[in-house]
Amino acid sequence: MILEVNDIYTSYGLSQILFGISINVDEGECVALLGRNGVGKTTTLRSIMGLTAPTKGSVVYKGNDITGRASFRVAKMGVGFVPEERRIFSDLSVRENLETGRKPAANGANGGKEWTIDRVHEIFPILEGLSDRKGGYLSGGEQQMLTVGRTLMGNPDLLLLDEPSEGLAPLVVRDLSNQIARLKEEGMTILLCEQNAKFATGLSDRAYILEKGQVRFGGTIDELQENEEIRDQYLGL
Amino acid sequence: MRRRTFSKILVPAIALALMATPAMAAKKKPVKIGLLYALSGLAAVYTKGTVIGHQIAAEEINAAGGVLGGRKIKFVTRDNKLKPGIAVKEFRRLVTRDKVDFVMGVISSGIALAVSQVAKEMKVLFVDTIAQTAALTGEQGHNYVIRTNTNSTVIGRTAALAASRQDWKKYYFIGPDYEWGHRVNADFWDFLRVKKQGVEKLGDLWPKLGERDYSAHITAMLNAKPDAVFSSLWGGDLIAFIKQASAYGFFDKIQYISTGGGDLDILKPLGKEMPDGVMATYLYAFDTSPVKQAENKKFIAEFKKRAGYIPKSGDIIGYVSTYMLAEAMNKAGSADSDAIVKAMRGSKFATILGDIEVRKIDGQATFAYHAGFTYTHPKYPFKRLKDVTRAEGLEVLRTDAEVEKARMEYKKKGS
Amino acid sequence: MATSQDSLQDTAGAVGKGQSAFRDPVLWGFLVALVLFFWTPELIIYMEWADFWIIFLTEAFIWSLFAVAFNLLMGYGGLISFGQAAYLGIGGYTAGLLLKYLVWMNFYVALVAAPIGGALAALVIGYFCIRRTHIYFAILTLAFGHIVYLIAFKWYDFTGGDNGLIGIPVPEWIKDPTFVSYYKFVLVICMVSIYLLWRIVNSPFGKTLTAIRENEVRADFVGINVQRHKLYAFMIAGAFSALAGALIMINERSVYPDLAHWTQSTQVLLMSLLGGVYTFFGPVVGAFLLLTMDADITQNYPEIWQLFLGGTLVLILFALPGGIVGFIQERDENAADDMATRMAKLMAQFSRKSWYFFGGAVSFTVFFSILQTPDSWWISEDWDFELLSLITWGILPRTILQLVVGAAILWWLLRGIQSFQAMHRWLLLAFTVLSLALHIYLETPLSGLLLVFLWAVYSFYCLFEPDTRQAFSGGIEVVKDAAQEAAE
Amino acid sequence: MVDFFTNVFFVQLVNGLFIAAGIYLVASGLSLVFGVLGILNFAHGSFYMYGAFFVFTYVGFTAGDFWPALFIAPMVVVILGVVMEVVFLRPIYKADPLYQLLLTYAMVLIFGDLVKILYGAENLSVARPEGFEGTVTIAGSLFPSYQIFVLLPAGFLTVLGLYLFLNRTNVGRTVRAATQDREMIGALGVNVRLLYTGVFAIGAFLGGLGGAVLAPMGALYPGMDFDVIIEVFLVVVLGGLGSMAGTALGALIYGELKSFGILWVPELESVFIYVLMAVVLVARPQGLLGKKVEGGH
Repeated sequence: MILEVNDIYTSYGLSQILFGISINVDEGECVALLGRNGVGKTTTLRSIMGLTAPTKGSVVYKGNDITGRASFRVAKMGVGFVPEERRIFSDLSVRENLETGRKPAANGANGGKEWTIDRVHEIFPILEGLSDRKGGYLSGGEQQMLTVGRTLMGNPDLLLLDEPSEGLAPLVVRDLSNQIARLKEEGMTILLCEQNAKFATGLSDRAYILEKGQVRFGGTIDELQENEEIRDQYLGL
Repeated sequence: MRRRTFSKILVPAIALALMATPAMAAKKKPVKIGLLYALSGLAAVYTKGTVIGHQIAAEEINAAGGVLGGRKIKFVTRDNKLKPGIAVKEFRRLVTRDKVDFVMGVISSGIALAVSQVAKEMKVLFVDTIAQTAALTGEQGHNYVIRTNTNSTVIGRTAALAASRQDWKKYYFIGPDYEWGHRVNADFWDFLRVKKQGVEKLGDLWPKLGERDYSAHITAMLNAKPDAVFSSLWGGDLIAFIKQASAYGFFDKIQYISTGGGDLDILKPLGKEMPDGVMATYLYAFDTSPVKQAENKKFIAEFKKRAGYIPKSGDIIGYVSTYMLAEAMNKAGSADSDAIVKAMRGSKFATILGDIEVRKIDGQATFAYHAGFTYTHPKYPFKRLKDVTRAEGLEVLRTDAEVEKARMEYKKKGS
Repeated sequence: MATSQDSLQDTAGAVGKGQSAFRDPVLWGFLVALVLFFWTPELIIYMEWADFWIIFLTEAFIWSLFAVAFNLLMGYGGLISFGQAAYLGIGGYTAGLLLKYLVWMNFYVALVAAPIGGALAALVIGYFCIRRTHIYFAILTLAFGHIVYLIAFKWYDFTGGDNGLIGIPVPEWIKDPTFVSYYKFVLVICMVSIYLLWRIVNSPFGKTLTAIRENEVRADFVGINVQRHKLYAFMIAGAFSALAGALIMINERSVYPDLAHWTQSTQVLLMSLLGGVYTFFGPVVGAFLLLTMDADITQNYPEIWQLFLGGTLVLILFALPGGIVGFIQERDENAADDMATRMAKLMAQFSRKSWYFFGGAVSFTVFFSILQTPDSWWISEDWDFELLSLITWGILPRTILQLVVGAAILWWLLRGIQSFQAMHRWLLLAFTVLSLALHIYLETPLSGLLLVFLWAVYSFYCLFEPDTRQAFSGGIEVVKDAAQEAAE
Repeated sequence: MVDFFTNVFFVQLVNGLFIAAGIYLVASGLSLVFGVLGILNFAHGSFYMYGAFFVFTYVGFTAGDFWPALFIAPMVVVILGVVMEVVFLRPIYKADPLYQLLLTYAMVLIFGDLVKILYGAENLSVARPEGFEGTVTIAGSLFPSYQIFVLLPAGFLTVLGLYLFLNRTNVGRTVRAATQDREMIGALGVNVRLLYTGVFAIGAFLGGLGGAVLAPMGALYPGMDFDVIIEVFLVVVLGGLGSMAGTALGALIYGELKSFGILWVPELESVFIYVLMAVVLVARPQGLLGKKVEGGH
């Protein structure tokens, strides 16, 4: 088990968002967090990352309790976070954006393969030609790829992906899907937040469904596909 | 329970009683004098020493038996933060809350004018010690204002008198952009034109107070190629100007006339960086200008002990003016403002700085003023002045007729 | 802080529910205060306290008006103006110039002209500023404010330059040597103005303004003309600030560029902050507190008053982010009450004993400040400080009275201190004794500072260590739980 | 006419550069700190003042040894800055920007009185270093050698140094990234707290350096912090808050405007710089080279 989230409660100021979320992710797995807008998916990721500390419960990563640790420490332990609105540094060039993400792997080399700019280019070839362009001048899809690439440069063992397909054209989403699939093949553990259930189920092994800050369903993708009631109720498929 | 409560009253009561000190003294009501200076910020440089001067004098007087047959002098010191509004407020407070008999102060012309107007309204004497605008006792003068210092006219005219003896023809002006600067420059220029024919004004510059970089001003003046530059910059501004100007070789080409530049607050920090041959004016140079040398030495020693430095002009004014007021009170037989005014105006005083008079018409003291040229003194680490022109107060003050005329004009303009 | 807005709006609702103005308890509060303060000078004169206190109150009311006007922008509109003093200056100069140069000018006309001038200036400046937000708004107002200052400073022929306008003619009755008549004049004007402002913030306009502060985009979305509302708020604040400026000018019979200097703007900011930004009356409390501190501390330690001021500011920012009144309101977390219930709850939050303490603390400072007033009835002329000579002077009626009152206050304090937990008792006791000692040995009335310190320490523990709220026995637990339930 | 260009114009142009270099030295630190931390630091003027006063102390101790003071004085200021950041600013980063602004204002007041306690209220002065008291001739005009050989290079090197630091080093790149999204940079594994302290320290160093370099050119007195801070604000706001290039441009405009303003309209020179600022702010609230983000952060 690489990540265990045990019954966390999180709030922003006075408004409580999470009411006891428990999920877990195994090594090499891709797990999807599904649910409509505003059910607490992003907050769950932020709680794991230490950006918004949970008030109750614990987050255990590789056997270490990381609840409420500063986000940079969590990142250094090997958790990579790809945020929702992409949040690339718009004044920095593509290359510089990638460079800011660079840091050594948490425990020695990442399976013998350190992420480099070249390797990022291999996965996202489109970025190669844009190396000197300012981040702010990229299209949505390019920005999304850059964000993922930037996080990969930090040699994460676990990748938290927040709504990667949001606001992208269908064609770009397909590309992105392939690229994420390729990452998974290379052995990356991924926790994927999505509203776009189709996109997510295509990539994931297991899924959780969130509603009003609580987990309503947890199981494999096959189980989810079979359970029409759940799908209707929470995903609106 | 009752016993515990009782002990709770008793304990603090005893504590209070123990803190009480059996200080039995003074039977007679002291004469309270308000001191209203800018004690914080920029001007504190000047006023701190003045307050010490006041205190030394008061202590000497008190030790010798006080004034008015045994009453001690007591100061109530207030800070006006270099703002006229606050000065007005504090003046009222000194009178209504601290119940002072009269008020001495202040630095800055604008503040003096503001305070003087309240003094007039409240009929309480205001003795101006440092602010030097001539308007205070001149155009806007009234019964309840007296100045125990020189004024801008004296300063400007003394410099003009000294300058008229040189063969400089073309003048440039630089001064801080407020009442003082405009006033002194005008006083200098008006008097110089009377004393000397054919002088010419090339232009004037008004840097703001606290200007940091004078390069542009300096080169603008260098370009105009005047014979002399008259400057009413003071304090930090003057120091900055001299340092920057000497780097341009300014003083090799142009004669510089600096008001107040002969005082220690300028000469000492500048040290060797003060160029030779600058014409600088001053009221008091610790060992040369005073008349009564013995008293002066005593004062300098005492002042140095307290403040840690040799007294400047403003410092001795604090000392001298306290003595003048003490004398006036004794003469008046009262600490009442009206009585003091009556006793003071038209009277002569023998001070360390010479025998002077407080004029009847405007309550202006007639201290002598000096203008000299800087030179390197073998003994001191800073420049001293030589070839000094000493102008007695009456020589360079506006005459009674001139004061009357200025007052008339001011009245006409005001309404 | 979020809750205090709710409660504000709620009070606003209570006022606005079609009730006639005379059923508004706040109006009655204003009237009572007006009557009380109107006769205060007579009390001061009867008690032979210094006339200074009349001057002090005059100024405090003017500054209260200025601070409340300013807070209309900051607290209700979320617009932090760093150049509000410009309107003070504009008001002062408008009325001053009219009176000085137009011989036929009527005093009251000039006084009315000041707020009009202020509103017009605010219209022009506001037109450029209100589109900007946050720090940019602050800087832009600072820049415009400085331009106003520079105009006043530089334009010798018109404004008198740095000397200002001196000797502005005012009616003779203002020059009353006891300052009473002008005090009453100012009192009435300020009270009426502050009440007007109170009506304004509780009108639909005021609520819209708060809505804009909360979320500008949302307000825009519901169809509120955000810019126009902001501009109106800016003009209202400018008008009342200018009125305050004119009152200051009349008080001093002169006006100086310093009135418009940006440090005055920070002064009023500080008042609002001290009293509480998100409250209506907070700035009034802040104005009185700051002026008290100014009268006591800054004047007795002129060399280090900035240190005091800066230290206090840091203390407020850390310990009392909502200001003093804001803090009290924040305690009252349940918003759905009317004014009376809220007051009752507020009272219930303290045990009776802690009221003893705070009552004692206030009386203590008042008592010692009176003792310190020279030539007051309490002190014979020969003695600087009567208590110092308690033993040697013998038992005189005055001294006995002093002892009795002093002991009663101390008893109050000690009695009150019992309601705190051991640690806090010592802390508060230490503060009290320290101030007392300073009082006696430095002969300084540290009243303002003492009060601020007490409040700050108290609130620091309450805010940052919720557990220690239990330090206050009695009602507080119950109220807290109720509030929590309501929130969930 | 030729004479006008070679003498007047050229001389005032260079003088403008002096003014610009001086103000840039101080302003750059403020701008950097605002860009990264989002805090408009009123107390930056105090750093400038302390830099100057520490030079005075050092020169006094070593009897005239000026050059090491240019490094040592700012380093002492850095200690002050770090203490201020860690003790006072850290707990308040999440608060409203207004509170931060007021906190730094409170620090100005505290620093201001401390300097009086430390140095007393007297005009002080630092002598120009040996060999730099005189003038040099450039293109037929005389210029002070201290300004030419110390002030201008210091200003220029600061521009260059900051440029290289921000654009060519890893830390600098991270700093630039942090100006845009500090939470993100934290999630990428950068210790933001440390970065903030570091940036604040650099800002304090630059402020102190400004004071140190300018010290021999003027008088030192309590209150010089207030005199400088308004001008620094002006320059930084004019150029664009948080934009380093903007600050340089702002300083240049300020310097030249002042220099030529004195030549042509000496009475109004100090007014129209404010008018210019107001005009720029009205037309381009983010300043000349500022980014289009409204609201600071």
